[in-house]
Amino acid sequence: MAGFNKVVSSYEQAMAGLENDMTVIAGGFGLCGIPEGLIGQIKKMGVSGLTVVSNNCGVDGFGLGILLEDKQIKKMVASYVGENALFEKQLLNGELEVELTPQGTLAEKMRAGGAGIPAFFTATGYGTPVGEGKEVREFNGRPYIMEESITGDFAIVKAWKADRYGNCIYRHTAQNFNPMAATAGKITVVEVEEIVEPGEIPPSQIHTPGIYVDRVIKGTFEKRIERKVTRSA
Amino acid sequence: MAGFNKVVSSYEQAMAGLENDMTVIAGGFGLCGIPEGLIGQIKKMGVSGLTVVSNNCGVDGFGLGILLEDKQIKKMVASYVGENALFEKQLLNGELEVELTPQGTLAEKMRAGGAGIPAFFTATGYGTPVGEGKEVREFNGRPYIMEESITGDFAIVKAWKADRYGNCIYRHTAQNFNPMAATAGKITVVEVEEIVEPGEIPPSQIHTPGIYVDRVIKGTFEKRIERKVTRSA
Amino acid sequence: MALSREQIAMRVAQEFKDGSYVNLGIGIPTLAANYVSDDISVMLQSENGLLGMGRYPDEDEVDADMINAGKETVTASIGASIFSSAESFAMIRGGHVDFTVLGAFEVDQQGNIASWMIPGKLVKGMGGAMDLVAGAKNIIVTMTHADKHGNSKLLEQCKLPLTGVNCITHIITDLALLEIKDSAFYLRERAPGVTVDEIREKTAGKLVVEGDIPEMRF
Amino acid sequence: MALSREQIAMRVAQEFKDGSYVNLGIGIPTLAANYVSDDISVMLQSENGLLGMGRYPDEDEVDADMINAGKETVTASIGASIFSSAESFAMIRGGHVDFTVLGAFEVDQQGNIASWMIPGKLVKGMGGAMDLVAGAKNIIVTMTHADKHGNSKLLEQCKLPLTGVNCITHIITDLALLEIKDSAFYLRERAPGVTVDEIREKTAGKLVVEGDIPEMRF
Repeated sequence: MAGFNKVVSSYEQAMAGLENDMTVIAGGFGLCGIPEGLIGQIKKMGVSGLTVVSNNCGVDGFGLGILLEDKQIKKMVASYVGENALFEKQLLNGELEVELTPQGTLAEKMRAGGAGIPAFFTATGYGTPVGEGKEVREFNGRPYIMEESITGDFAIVKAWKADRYGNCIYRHTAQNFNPMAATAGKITVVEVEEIVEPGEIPPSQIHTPGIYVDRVIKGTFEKRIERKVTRSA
Repeated sequence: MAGFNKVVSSYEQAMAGLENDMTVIAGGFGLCGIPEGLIGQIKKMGVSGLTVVSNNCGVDGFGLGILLEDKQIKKMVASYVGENALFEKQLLNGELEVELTPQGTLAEKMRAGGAGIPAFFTATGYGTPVGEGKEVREFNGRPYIMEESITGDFAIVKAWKADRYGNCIYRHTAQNFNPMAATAGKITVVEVEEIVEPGEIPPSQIHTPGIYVDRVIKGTFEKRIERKVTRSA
Repeated sequence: MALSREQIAMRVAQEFKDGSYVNLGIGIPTLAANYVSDDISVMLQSENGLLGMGRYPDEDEVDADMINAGKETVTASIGASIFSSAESFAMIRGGHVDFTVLGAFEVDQQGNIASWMIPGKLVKGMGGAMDLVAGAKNIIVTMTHADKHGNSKLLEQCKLPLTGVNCITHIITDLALLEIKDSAFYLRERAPGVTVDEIREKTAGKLVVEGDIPEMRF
Repeated sequence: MALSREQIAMRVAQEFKDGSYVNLGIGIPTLAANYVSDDISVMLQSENGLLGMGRYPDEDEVDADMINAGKETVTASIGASIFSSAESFAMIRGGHVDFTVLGAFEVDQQGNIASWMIPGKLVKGMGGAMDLVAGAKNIIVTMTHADKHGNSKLLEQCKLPLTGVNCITHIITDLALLEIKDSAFYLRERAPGVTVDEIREKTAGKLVVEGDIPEMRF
């Protein structure tokens, strides 16, 4: 099954084809479940003018936050960006554009993008600044707004394990936005902790079927914790 | 966790509250992954005027087909109904109404119903009899039709295993429409082969989280095979 | 006397029913988990994809892949399920979560809520709040009755940009428990020692007081 | 000489590229799986929720929970994934399946296809066909070039109710391989021994014949 071997051996190969002004959809919630090495490669490549779609924009010096250092991000689509001083600075300076999107709407926009659904209706955001300028329609007497789906030139995803066909599973809450991101990239790159043999993940337990995945790379992860809280604390 | 114990011990309890003229969403694809005992209970209850939403309507004498025998179904929403002589007869007699819905649209209508999305756009069915009378809108130069979601008074679901909190997993291709059906019922009843202890199914492998499930019953299954084909054949 | 944060959380917890699925926002709402009666069970939903959120981990249980929506390390309780953000918000948007508890800047007598944006101040984002207020069956707002300048946060009409419309049914403040219906705040309970007059004075929106208003019991 | 069903399937299989995800309809399309070159691999998608459909089972492998979209018992190949119908059609609708092969009653020069409904006859349903033709990247129709009365099935405009519009790019009949573009059928290959004249005679829609038309090779 040579044609289905999606494993690449270098980050250069993993992100080959990424160009200025492209849209990148990234999995992750805060610093949990983020494709650390792929983000590092984007920084190394120095591409700029990026539109990045991700729930958050990392923190200063880690995660997507490192792409702010050289002003590689033109526009951020996210639900919460409050963890990042550099982000605030660039936003206030007008160097960075942000499109705040409710978290559930963001997840659904990615899913819809991957599933060939160009738009859907949701009550979320109706009557708020999020609903401004969007079409309103009533169903069963309740008003909803129309939201359009999102697709990206690239999707960068962090999974726990994948086989060479691209079948992925995620670990614990590091799943978050990754499965939807995986469906929504023209080119989907998955960075994993471990590459396993096909068949090792039982077919019904695969979270992301390989059909969505173009490239798989084994990474190493720092897995920084944003807020370590323990029972004794 | 008494409040989360969803296990009931009789089919009467499992389907309590089902009344004439209600809408029932049923999982299953052909005869694969169907809640045999719950269907039997509906027959036994004798309720009529039902709208049944399911990919198929069983076969003569098995699956949802048995609900035709006493004319309990008023309307069937399905993608394919070609396996059933009694269905054809009632349809031609005008005793039964059918709303043919493309399979993927049907799956998405159930998912959307459970997910609080009242409508979505799809290219499926545009320019065909399915698209007639539906709103058409262009996105990126391609025409799409608007489809509305489906919810039911009851959803009847067949899972492989569930714990008493209602967390379910499905076996092989008996998954099919069951996960979406499970989300779309005001009352969702799951018939399973085995009830396991909470925690036995690893959290990330649960297909249907218990929040969608109201009642769980252990059933016995005939699992009739529609088209047995073997390698030697 | 005005309730402490802990007392507000205690009163919130009394609202939960056995078998409730509950999403708790950051701050006072999160504290409510500590005061759930031993007689009942609730299951906590964390919108990053966890149903059945457990206690904080011991030091040796800390796992970067196991966090809650506040990005804190956490554990899963027995019988928990873990899923994607799309599935998590399908649950929320689809009305499967029984109670959502969250803080607010303002609530008005239409049940509108403003909780995420103060014009002129830096906006950090709404996170999942707009989805939660659009989707949950019962939404309880916890906040102080008035701001530190004494201005009421229970208004005839919210002044700040909204998080959601016609969605709030209950408010538990440091002074009172109120229900919103028919475009008014219905006073249901007073904090121990707080008078109806004080509540009336600090409620800018339309307040309805029917009969004797009991004190909260803890 | 007109191709047999097996030969049509063989010619279909030549279209697949190494690493293709393919959905095969019932009938001749399903046969194509038997003729995939040993040099390449394709993965079969079955729309009831199986990616990586394998061979039919041995007698002792038969499992009622393991079927394909034709409701036949089947196996999963190594590396297969199994998922819900919603996920399956997310793949299909979202354009992730590389090839869909299906039969038809009629195809027209606009790429419209009619394959599910004959007015006056009992309608069994479209199953997943409308989703497949709306979603796949490359759609190959297999059918006889003309019906048993000799009437062409390649039309200027479909007469029967449609399954999808502007979606068919390739047709492989018992007589020819044709590509649809610019509102015409472009003749690309002839079945061995079949003349361009015979194909022209049996093609009601606009046929474009550019240069020498090679015979199919098997």
